[in-house]
Amino acid sequence: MEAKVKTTSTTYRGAVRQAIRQALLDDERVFIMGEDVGMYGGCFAVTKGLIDEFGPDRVRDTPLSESSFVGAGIGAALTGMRPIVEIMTVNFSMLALDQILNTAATLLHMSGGQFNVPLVIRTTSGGGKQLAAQHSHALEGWYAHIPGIKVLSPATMEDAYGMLKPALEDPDPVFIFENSLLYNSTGELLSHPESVDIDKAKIRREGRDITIITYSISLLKSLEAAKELAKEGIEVEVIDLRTLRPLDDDTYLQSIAKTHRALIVDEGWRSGSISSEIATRIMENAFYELDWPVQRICREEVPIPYAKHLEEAALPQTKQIIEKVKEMVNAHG
Amino acid sequence: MNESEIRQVVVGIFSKIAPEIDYDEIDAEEDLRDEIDIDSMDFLNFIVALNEKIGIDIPEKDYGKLVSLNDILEYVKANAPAKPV
Amino acid sequence: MTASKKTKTNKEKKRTPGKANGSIDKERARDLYRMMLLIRNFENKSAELYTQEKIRGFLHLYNGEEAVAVGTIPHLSEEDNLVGTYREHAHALTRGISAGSIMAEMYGKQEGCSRGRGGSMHLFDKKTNFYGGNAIVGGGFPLAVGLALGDVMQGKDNITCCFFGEGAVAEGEFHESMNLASLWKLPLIFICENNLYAMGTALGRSEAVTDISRKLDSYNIKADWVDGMDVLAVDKAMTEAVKYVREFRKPYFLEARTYRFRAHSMFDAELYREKKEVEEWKKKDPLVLFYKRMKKQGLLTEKDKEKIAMEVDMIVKEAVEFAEQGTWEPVEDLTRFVYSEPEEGE
Amino acid sequence: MVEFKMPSLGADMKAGTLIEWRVGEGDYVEKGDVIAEVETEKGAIEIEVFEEGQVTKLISKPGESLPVGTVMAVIGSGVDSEAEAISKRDRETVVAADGVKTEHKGNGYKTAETEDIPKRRVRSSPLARRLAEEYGIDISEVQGSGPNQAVQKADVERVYRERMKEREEAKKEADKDREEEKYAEKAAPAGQQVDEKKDSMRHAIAAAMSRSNREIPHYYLQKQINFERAQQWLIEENKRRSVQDRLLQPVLLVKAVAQALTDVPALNGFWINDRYQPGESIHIGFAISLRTGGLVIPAIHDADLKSIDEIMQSMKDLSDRARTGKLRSSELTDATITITNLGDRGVDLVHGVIYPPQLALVGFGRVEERPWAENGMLGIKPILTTTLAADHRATDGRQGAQFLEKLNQYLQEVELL
Repeated sequence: MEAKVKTTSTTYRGAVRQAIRQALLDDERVFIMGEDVGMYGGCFAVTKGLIDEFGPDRVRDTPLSESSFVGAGIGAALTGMRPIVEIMTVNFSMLALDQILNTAATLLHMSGGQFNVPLVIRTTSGGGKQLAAQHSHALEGWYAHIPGIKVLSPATMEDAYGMLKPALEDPDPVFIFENSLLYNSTGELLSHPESVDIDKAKIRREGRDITIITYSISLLKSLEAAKELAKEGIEVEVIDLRTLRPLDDDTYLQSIAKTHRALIVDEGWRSGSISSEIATRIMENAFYELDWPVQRICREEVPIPYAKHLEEAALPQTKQIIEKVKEMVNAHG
Repeated sequence: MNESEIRQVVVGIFSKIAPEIDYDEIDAEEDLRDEIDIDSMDFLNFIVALNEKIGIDIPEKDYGKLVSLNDILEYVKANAPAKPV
Repeated sequence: MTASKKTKTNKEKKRTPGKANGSIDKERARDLYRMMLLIRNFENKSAELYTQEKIRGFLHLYNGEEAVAVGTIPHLSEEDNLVGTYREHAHALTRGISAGSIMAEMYGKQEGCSRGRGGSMHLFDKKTNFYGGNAIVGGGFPLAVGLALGDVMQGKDNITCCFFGEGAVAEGEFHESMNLASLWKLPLIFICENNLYAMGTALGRSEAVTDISRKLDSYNIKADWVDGMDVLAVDKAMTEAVKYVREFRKPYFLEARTYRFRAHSMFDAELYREKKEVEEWKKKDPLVLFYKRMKKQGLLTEKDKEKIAMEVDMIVKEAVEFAEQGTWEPVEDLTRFVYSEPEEGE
Repeated sequence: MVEFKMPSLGADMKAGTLIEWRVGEGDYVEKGDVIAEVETEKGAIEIEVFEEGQVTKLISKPGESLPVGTVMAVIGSGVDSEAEAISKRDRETVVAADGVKTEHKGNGYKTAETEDIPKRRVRSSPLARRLAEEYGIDISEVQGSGPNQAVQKADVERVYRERMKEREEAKKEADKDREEEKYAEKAAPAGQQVDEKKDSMRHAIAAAMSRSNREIPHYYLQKQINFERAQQWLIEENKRRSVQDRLLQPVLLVKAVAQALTDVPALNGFWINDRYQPGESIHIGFAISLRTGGLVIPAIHDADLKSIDEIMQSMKDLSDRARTGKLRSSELTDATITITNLGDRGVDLVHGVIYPPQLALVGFGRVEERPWAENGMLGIKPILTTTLAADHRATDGRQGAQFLEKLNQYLQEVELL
């Protein structure tokens, strides 16, 4: 039995809020701004109550001006502040893409190393709530294409809390994607939670038969699938990438050297995706470990439809993972 | 790489060349060519395999230093690149 | 298309408000009241169905703002274009899209106006030049500019009417589009539905200059504002707007000051405004105000009101039935409409 | 119509046992295809077919022991029959179509490449391929259990386990034989009772060497060769080569022997039916002793035409395959001379026994430092003692001496080889 550690039960939302609150308490350079983060309490209630505690300067409501307030975050960061910019959802980050890609990600390089941008952008991502095409994007993997930013995707309670501090400490822009379906998930968090390592992927479940490489909400689906599969004697190793850029290759390559089979579960679209990237790296570095072609479960290549049954069919589901794993593992004894 | 990893790799390669030998039984101080009966082709295959596995590039002039199993292990330990390729 | 749907569409067409001409008579009073009541009841029914999980996703309701849609949209000709917002059920209903196909859309049924793929925020209808349904704030401006540009370049007389909330004014796309519309002299009517809150952010907390119409000076666009709770005032202002645009072939900006009685969307604790404020605005309920005035003028009677209520109840009831009876698009068709496909044979 | 017969794979081969057919009736075979596997005294050997055409009948059954020359199968000749040509085309189309279907699932690719591949590609996972290589298993012999019968790790491991088991059993058998031999020797000192089937390779060597000793009048010549320049060149050469491309000393010996034979062809060839038959090419048999006992002498084909690197490649390949028992029958039978290099084993010089019906055997001892006088100067030089054992029926000492001198000359100028 492990030593008893004091934990409290909380939600993912609570963990993120606690992390933001702690950051605001610890460092006066930190402030958060975004649409409805103040009076409204955050579109997903993540920042609820913070404006009362820290005031409207440090919990700053912005107009619907994504490009401007993300750009302003970049500027403030350059002056020595540590802004957390909340973009309500990744869908609206498209309006700020110019600032993210053309300024935040490039400034350091363009200035020959003079201007680093210690900016943290938080946003929500993912489908599954029948919000249709314009509100269901999962673009973490797509953002991971951009050199100059780091892309984090906390899926667990400890990461929801623990990733913010190292992100704020990072000298460069860090983009944190919180899947909105995770906000209500509950779990245990240390009473005095700590920062986590944002450089390493993590094995969330050990297994010998197959490696599932995944992140964010798909991690929960994969773990659920692994649990089911274990009942049939199939031991799935589940790897939570946690950070999509830079990718921690070692963890999944080592796992594949053990299991010889790899399945990538990625809520993003398939073509030109983070799953394509991972599959390619496996080919480059672990080809001779493979006993089965690398497989992927991604969202269907379609804008997400509103109708529930179509949306479900478009997104990776636990059942699909179970079936795919069986296909990959059961072909022989 | 630590010593046991090196030994694992080295013995692993020899096991493919001379599978019938029990490498825990042989005298690690004696001339390996005699101990496990290998010829120069076997030895070259060993050097090539070692290069592929851990990236060490042993020049021919050093072949003379690799007499016993222990010599080989010592040599690899001292000269192996920091990270496996 | 099913036969029943066709009939219903025709029946409903007759019920949409008659052509606006800026004057008021008995028939037109009934039309305006009927349309506003239809919107009100349709929205209330939608809220109810949302709580029963018949409708999912985001649901933004128009209660309180009825006079804006009903006072403006009937001024458009059939050929004119309309760009709505994500709070667009009223735009769609007033434009003449059947209540049944809107409701079916929100049910996710393939009989819906967007085949169940769009839902509440993405109502589309090609027949009525109804270009949605945009869930990205500000996303409609450039689209509207393009619609107008295209018509001009093809020598068409159409005008394009673009709706948006006051929150969108903060977006860069607003400013870029106003400039283009003016620069290129495009026949556009921009209708700002100013309900004072961008989701939860009050106008005064998002705009440095809260008199939005003043912003248009810098783009050299003629702008006016109107009491958006008074359907006749809106009707009059829109008459002016359409006249101006048709005559001068230049954009026109109309701000309708209004208020939404319900929350931003279904899941909203309304921490940003006082209940009292909502109650104050409810005294200016456009339906109540209009009926009182018409009754005073003798253009609407208690009997009319009851009759219209029955008619509207029937339309909403039929719409729900239509949606209930609708069918699910087969999952095999999931990846359709990503790229164009040959048109289905009629 | 051609009859496919049990081939003679060596002067000492009298019969072979068919282990399995690698083709079925109706299959189309091309020159060089492996048609069967035959157990011989030297172990299992893959038998090539030298005809082209459709296998119309398989006569022999696996397990049958067949004297050399027995008709085993009938092959319709390939080129002259229109029907056969059509059947060949059909077969290729089927393979190509199959390839398309399974390799590129439904994407409709049809490449010229697939049309051109006459043999079925083995489908396997990369891991299976790697393991098969490590275990020395020919992946085309492994039955796959993956999708589209792809060979996977488990399949290779299954075969490996079976092989290990067989080897284990063979070892036990051999141990038992040795015991029996000892017993038999004690019981019957004449030693005539040893069962021929047991320890067949030993027996084959015994037969060939006895015949050599009995029939061939050997003469022996010996020459000490200053190996300094060759050694120096090899050291320098290897310094600039990657580990994978390094050369071994025997490569120089093989090449030098091949070159010397072009000058003295009388030593290259066979003595058959009391007459010298010159070798059409220079195929150098290179003795490889097996860890399991015994030796094989696969041939490095056309060694005079090959570059140093090509010879190195051949030697690597042959010694790998010799270890895993995958030598081709032709390689074991068509050497025109044999080299044995026992320098590795610390031997000073070799008095060889010719492998009949060849004419000569060149033996190399180890290179050792010796006092060496040259141009009136005494120095320490690396010296290689070379011997020639030659068949006196075919050549005389003069040709032998000529050969050794040429060999010496080539080894003084290895950079020109």
